Amino acid sequence: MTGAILEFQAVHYRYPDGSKGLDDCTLMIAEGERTAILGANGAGKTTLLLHTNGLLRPQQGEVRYDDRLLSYRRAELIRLRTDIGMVFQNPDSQLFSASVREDVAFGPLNLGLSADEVGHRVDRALAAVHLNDCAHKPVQHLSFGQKKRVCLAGVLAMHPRVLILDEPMAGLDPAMQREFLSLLDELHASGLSVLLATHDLDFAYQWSDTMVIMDAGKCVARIATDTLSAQQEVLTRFGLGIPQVMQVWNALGSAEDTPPRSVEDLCRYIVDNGYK
Amino acid sequence: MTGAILEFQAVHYRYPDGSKGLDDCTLMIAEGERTAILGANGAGKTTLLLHTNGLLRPQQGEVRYDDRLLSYRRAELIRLRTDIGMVFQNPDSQLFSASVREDVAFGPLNLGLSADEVGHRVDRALAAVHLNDCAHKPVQHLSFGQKKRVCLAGVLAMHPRVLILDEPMAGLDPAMQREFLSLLDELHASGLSVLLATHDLDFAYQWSDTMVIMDAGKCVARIATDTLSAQQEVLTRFGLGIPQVMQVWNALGSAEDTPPRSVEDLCRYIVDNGYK
Amino acid sequence: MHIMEGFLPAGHAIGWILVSAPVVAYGVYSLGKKVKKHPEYRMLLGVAAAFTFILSALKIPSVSGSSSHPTGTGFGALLFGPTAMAPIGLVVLLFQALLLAHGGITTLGANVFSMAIVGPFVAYGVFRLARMVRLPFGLAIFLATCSANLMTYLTTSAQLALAFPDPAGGFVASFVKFAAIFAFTQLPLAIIEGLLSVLIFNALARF
Amino acid sequence: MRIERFSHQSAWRHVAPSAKGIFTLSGLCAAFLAASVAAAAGVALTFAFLTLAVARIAWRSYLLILAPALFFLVLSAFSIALSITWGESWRDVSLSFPAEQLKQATLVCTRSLACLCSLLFLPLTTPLGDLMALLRRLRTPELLIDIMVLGYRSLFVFAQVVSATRTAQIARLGYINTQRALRSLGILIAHTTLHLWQRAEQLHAAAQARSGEGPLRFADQTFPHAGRDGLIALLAGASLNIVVVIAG
Repeated sequence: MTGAILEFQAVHYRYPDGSKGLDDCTLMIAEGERTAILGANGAGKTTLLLHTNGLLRPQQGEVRYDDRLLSYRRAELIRLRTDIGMVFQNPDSQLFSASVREDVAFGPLNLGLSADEVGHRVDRALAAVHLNDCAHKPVQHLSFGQKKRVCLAGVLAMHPRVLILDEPMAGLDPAMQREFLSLLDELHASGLSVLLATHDLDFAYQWSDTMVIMDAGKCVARIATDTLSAQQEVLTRFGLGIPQVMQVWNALGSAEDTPPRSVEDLCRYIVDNGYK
Repeated sequence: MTGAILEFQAVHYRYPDGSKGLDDCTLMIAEGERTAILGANGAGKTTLLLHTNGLLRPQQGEVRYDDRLLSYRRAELIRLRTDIGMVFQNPDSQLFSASVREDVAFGPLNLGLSADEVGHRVDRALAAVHLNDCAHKPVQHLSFGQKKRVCLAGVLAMHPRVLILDEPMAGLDPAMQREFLSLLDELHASGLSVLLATHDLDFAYQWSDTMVIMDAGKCVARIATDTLSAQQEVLTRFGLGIPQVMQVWNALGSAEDTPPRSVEDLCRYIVDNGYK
Repeated sequence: MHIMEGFLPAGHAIGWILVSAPVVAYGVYSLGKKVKKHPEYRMLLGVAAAFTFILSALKIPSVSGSSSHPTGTGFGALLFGPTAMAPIGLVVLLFQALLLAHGGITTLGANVFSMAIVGPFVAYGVFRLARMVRLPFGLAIFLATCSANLMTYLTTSAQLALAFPDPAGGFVASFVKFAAIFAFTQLPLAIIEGLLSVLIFNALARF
Repeated sequence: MRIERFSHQSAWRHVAPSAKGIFTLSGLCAAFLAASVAAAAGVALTFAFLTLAVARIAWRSYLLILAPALFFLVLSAFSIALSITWGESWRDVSLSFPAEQLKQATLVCTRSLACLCSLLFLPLTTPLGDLMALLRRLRTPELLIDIMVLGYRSLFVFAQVVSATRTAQIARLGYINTQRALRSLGILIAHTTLHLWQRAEQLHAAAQARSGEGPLRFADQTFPHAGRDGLIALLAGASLNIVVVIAG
C-alpha cells in the first residue's frame, strides 16, 4: 500500500440547519490511487469531499494532508486548495466567467502568477482536456460534456496533486462518459491521485483501485476493488447492490478468483472460455 | 399495434438563437405504451417533448393529438395540457410554491375545478406518489427525489392521459431510481401512456415497450424493444452502444430469440440453463 | 440601512406608510399592465425579488475587515427600472422583517420609502443624467449605485431626525448627528457597492 | 433563515394564522400604548416567553435571531441619547447626554424591543406560506402575492445557486485578498443575474404546461378553528392592551 495523502480521524460535521454531514468518519486516501467513494444520496459523500480542501472544517476530529494536521491558517489553505483541485457536480454553478479561457484562468490569476505563466497554464490545461479549439467560445454555447471538461481544465491549471470529483458522470450521455473516463485515466497515468464520489456502482467497480463506502456520515468500509468479489456482503448490507458484471459472474459460477471489471472484459471472458 | 395518440409529421423547429431543435422529425407515439426516446445530448429529445403539449409550435410540419391536427387555439391548448402532463428534468425550475399541497393544487385550480374536487385530486395525486406524509412540509425541506415526486404529483392531479418525463432518472441514486421506476410502472398499469426522454440505454431497454431513436433533430428509428436484438446495428450506428444485458447475451450466443431485459433476469436464465 | 421595528413613533410610522403606499400602488398598477402583455414577466418579478433578497444577504468584504451588505436596490433599478423596484422592494423588506428580523412591520413604510423608492429613483436618475452628459458607462454605473446607496442612508438619517429632533439643535442638529454616526459604516459601503456594480456590469457585458 | 426552520416545528403551527396575526398586532399596539419602560418591557417579556414556549426554540437561538437587530438598536439609542451643540465656530462642538434624551432613548429602545418580540412571535410560529395565504384573503393585490410566492420559493433555489458558485470560487482561491474577493463577487452576481431570465423562462414554461397563464392560483389551507382562535386572540390581545394602559 502506498502512503496516505489524506487522512480523516473521527471527523464530525453537522450543518448549520441541523442535518448531519459526517459522523465519526475515519478514512485514508492513498497517494497515486483511484479512489471511489460510494453511498446513497445523503450518506455524506459531498460533505467528505468539502473537507478535503478545507472548504468545510471539522467540528470534531482531525484531517491530515501529507501527514500534517490541517491548521486552517491562510497560507496553508492556499497551498491546500492549490494542491487539491475540486470539480463540483454541476458545471453551470462553477463556470462563472463569460469565455472558456477566462474561466480556466480564474484560479491561476488568483495565485498571482504572471500573465505569461497564466497563459501557458491555460493552454496546457485546455490541451489536457482536448478543448484547445473551444478556448474562445462563450461558455453557454458549449455542450454539457464540454462544460464538464472546462471545469476540469480550470482545476488542472492550478497544477494540483489530487483531483477530487463529485459525481463526474452525472448528466453525461454514454459517449461523453467514455470520453471523460479515458480523460480521467490519462490524468491518473500522469501521476495525479484521483478521488471521486459517485452512486454509480458499476462505474466505480470498473474504474477504481479502492472503494470507500459511506453510510449515514460514516466511512463504513474501505475495499481494494480487486478483492471486492470476496466482500460482496458489504455492498448488499448498505443497500448498494452488486455490480452488474459481478452479478453475471456470480451466476456463471466461474472458478477464477478475480472477476472482470467491465462488460467488455466479461463478454471476452465468456467467449474465450466457450460458455455454451 | 395500438392507435397513435401523438403523431409528428415532418416537424421543423429552430430556436431563436439559431440552434437546431427538430429537423424533419416524423414519429408516432402509440397509446397505452411505454415509449423511451433515446439520443445523445443535443439530439433534440427535449425539443420533441416540448412540442407534445404545445409549449413549442412547429415552424414547419404538423403535430397530431388523438388524430386531430393541433390548431394551437386557447381552448385546445388547455385540453392538450390537461391530457398531456409534463415533468421537466429539474424539479427546482418547475415548483412554484414553497408548500407541497399548494403546488400540486396549481394545475387543478387552473382548470377551474371546485375547491372540494381540487382537494380530492391533490390527496389522490400525493397518495399515488407515496408522499401523503410530506403534504405539509415546505418544498425546500424535501430531498431531490421527493421533489421529483412532487412534480409528478402536480401533473397527475390534472388527470392526464399521457405522462411525459424528461430524464426522470437523472440525479437519483439507485434506491430512488428503483422506487421511481416502480412508480412509473404503477402509473402505466393504471392506464397512462408514458413517454420519456433518456440517455440511459440500459434503463430504456429494461423499461420500454418501444424505443424511439433521435439523432441531430430527426427521429431515425422506432423499434419495438422486444425486437431490439435483431436491430442492434441501429444502436451502434448512432453511437448509443448496446445494452449491457444484451452484450452478455450476445457473448453467450444463446439460441433463443428474445434476450432478458434486466440483469436479474439474465442471471436467472444463466443459472436455469446451467451455463458452466 | 433598516429602521428597526417599533423605533419610529406611531404618527411617523403611519405617515411614512401613507407616503410610500401610492408609489407602491402605482408600481403594482404599471407592472400589472406589463404582465398582461408579457405573462413571463410575472415570473421574472418573483425571481428578481428573491435575487434582491439574496444580494442584500451577501457579505461584502469591506475595508475595515468586517463584513456588511449592500442594499442592491440601485443595481436592481438599473436592471428592472425604478417603478418595478417599489413593489419588489416592498416584498423584499417584508421578507427581511419576517425571515431575518431586519427592519419591521411598523417601520415598513419608512424603509420602503428610503430603500425601495428613493434609492432606485436616484440610481435611475443619476444614471440617465450621467449618460446624457456622456460620462463613460462604468463611471455612470458607479455614480448611480453609489449615490443611490448614499441617498438611502441620508434619507434614513432624515427620517430618524424628523422623529427624534435634537432638543437644542432641532432637526438639523439631529440629522447631522445620525448621518455622522452611520457614516462610519455607510460611506465605505456606498463606495464598495458602486465599485461592485461596475464589476458586475463589466462581467455582464462580456456574456 | 433560522426563523423559517422554527416556524415549521412550532406547537401552534396549526392555529389559524389570522388569530396569530391579530395577537401580534395587539402586541405592536400595546408596545406603542406603553407609557413607561416597565410596561413596554412587560410586553416584550410576555411575547418572548410565549414565543420560546410555543415555537420550541432555545433562548440561545432566540438571542441569536435578535442579535443583529439589537446591535442596530444600541447604535440608534446612542444616537438619540447623544446631544450635539455648537458654539461660536464649527470646532466648538460639545457632546452630552442630557437626562431628558437618555430617558427618551430608553423608552424608545424598550418599545422597539417589545415590537420586535411581538413581531417575531408571528414568523416563528407561522410559516411564511400561511402568512401569504392570509394576505391573499385580505385582498392584497394579486401581483404582490405572486411576487411573494415566487420570490419565497426562489429564495431557496438562488441561495443554493449562489452558495454553490461561491464555494467553487473559494476552492479556486477567489477570495484570497480583498481585491480578488471583490472581483469574484462581481463575477458571482453577474453570473447569477443571467440565471434570472433563464429561471423565469423555465417557470413560465412549467406554468403553461399546467395551464397556468394568468395569476398563480393556489388552494388555501383551511384552519377549522379559525373563528374560535381569532376570538381568543382578540380577547387576549385586548386584555394585554388594557393591562398596559392601566399599568401606564
